[in-house]
Amino acid sequence: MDLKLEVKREKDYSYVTVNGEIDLYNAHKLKEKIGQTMDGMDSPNMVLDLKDVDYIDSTGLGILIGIKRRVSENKGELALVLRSDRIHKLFEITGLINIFAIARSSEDAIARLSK
Amino acid sequence: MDLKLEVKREKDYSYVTVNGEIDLYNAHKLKEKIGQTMDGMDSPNMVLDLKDVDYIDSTGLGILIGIKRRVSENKGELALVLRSDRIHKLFEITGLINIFAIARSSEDAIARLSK
Amino acid sequence: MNIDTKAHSLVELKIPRRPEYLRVVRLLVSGYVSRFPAPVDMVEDIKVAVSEACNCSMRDTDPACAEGRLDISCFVEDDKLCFEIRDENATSAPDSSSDEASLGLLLIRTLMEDVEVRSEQNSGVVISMKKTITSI
Amino acid sequence: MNIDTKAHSLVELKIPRRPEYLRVVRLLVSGYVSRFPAPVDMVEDIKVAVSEACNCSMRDTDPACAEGRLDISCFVEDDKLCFEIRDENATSAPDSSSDEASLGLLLIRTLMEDVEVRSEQNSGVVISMKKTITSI
Ligand SMILES: Nc1ncnc2c1ncn2[C@@H]1O[C@H](COP(=O)(O)OP(=O)(O)O)[C@@H](O)[C@H]1O
Ligand SMILES: Nc1ncnc2c1ncn2[C@@H]1O[C@H](COP(=O)(O)OP(=O)(O)O)[C@@H](O)[C@H]1O
Repeated sequence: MDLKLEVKREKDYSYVTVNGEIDLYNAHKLKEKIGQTMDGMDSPNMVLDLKDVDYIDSTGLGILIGIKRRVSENKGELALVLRSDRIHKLFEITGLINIFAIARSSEDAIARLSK
Repeated sequence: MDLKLEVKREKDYSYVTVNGEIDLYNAHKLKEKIGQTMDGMDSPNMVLDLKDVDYIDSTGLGILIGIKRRVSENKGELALVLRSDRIHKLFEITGLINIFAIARSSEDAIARLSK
Repeated sequence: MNIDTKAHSLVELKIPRRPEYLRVVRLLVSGYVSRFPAPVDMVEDIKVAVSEACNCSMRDTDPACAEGRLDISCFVEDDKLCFEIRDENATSAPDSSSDEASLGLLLIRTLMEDVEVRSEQNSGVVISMKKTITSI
Repeated sequence: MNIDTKAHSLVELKIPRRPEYLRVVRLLVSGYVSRFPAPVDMVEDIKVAVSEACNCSMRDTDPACAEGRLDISCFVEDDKLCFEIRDENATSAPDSSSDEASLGLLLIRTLMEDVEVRSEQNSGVVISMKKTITSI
């Protein structure tokens, strides 16, 4: 359940898969690794796949907001893959559902970028 | 993970499957239900299938000793199905491995009764 | 299981005020709540809220307080599950100026009932919250 | 994670001295130990031993003590994980006359190191035990 990150670079986007729990203990790791990924990206677009994230807290949500900001500064698009109802609920409560492009599958998320 | 019990009566034996955790909190339930089962048995033989027991403590082990005693008083045979290495370890430490007929599968356990 | 009085139901956890203990808090709280037995969604709501209350004081990185401890109490009163998170070293209510901190407080206030933040003389800051028990 | 001093690593749990809280104890202990990170088998050994130490005082059904509380402390000292289970209401060492009680003590002594049972004046009976940390 520790935080795990996997990055695949495609021509038009990077696909980042996150696994485990994102909380105050390890969110800084997520931030650093995504920062590094963005430094080496060909395209400014990113899919962040959170479908195997079991838990996310306010620190994790804050970091997602920061990532969204950086991607936008680079004139890129960000799409999230979310599947758990629990995590969806947290996005609803915090209003983040209106800020992020959210998809239920990788295909959907990729499709949203290329629009 | 709560304790669950299922009883099947065959002609030559009763087959009792236990699920969940057996500890000081619920072991008395196991004792009662097995007691009731024994009262209504045609044959004094019993297979106690513990392969889906995740945890057993000294109270549970004590109750198994009591069941073994009652089955023997009724001139029956008792066989246990155990699969978890963890639970096997507890039977080794306590020496109960020498007291019980232990099998790794239902077929094996039933075969041991009919000997 | 019977719904019980405070004395019969009180579970207290004291941990170092450090984020590596957050997961232990969440495990304890899930175990405590699921005992009633509560619906999974209620267990998850409470887990999030208590964990966020811990965040409030763990996020504050004042080095003078870095060695402090956090007390988490869980108990039943009337038909409610009650949780109190006490930071004995804190002197002021949690800061909500960052994105993270304000999201955390918003989650607590939305997921729980009767949320209160109290500064208590000589015993730090307490965040208390309740949730009506709905059995499955 | 660094292997830490007692003050940095101390986690304390206080529960009603009743068997329905055993599962909460096991969850807490598993969470605490797996953090190091420890091999699964070590986590399980410690879970069994701490749970049996709680059994020792929960099994004693003296109605005068039925309302008591149990304190479980977990901390690190040198290269060992240490656990202390304190029953403040107990006046004598755990009884080992029944099958169950003697099996329980045998499990504790086999699975753990430096097992001690101490009666302390005015603060009940403490079972303490340690386990050398072997990382995965
Ligand atoms: N071994 C145990 N230790 C602690 N709590 C348990 C244990 N087994 C079950 N529980 C909890 O007790 C609650 C009731 O479980 P259940 O098996 O229905 O027992 P009861 O018959 O006492 O209501 C459940 O929420 C369950 O999580
Ligand atoms: N979110 C978390 N909260 C608390 N403990 C955690 C968390 N994530 C991981 N751990 C625990 O910390 C230990 C180390 O995890 P790891 O992800 O390898 O982090 P680190 O890089 O700090 O060593 C593991 O045993 C794991 O169980």
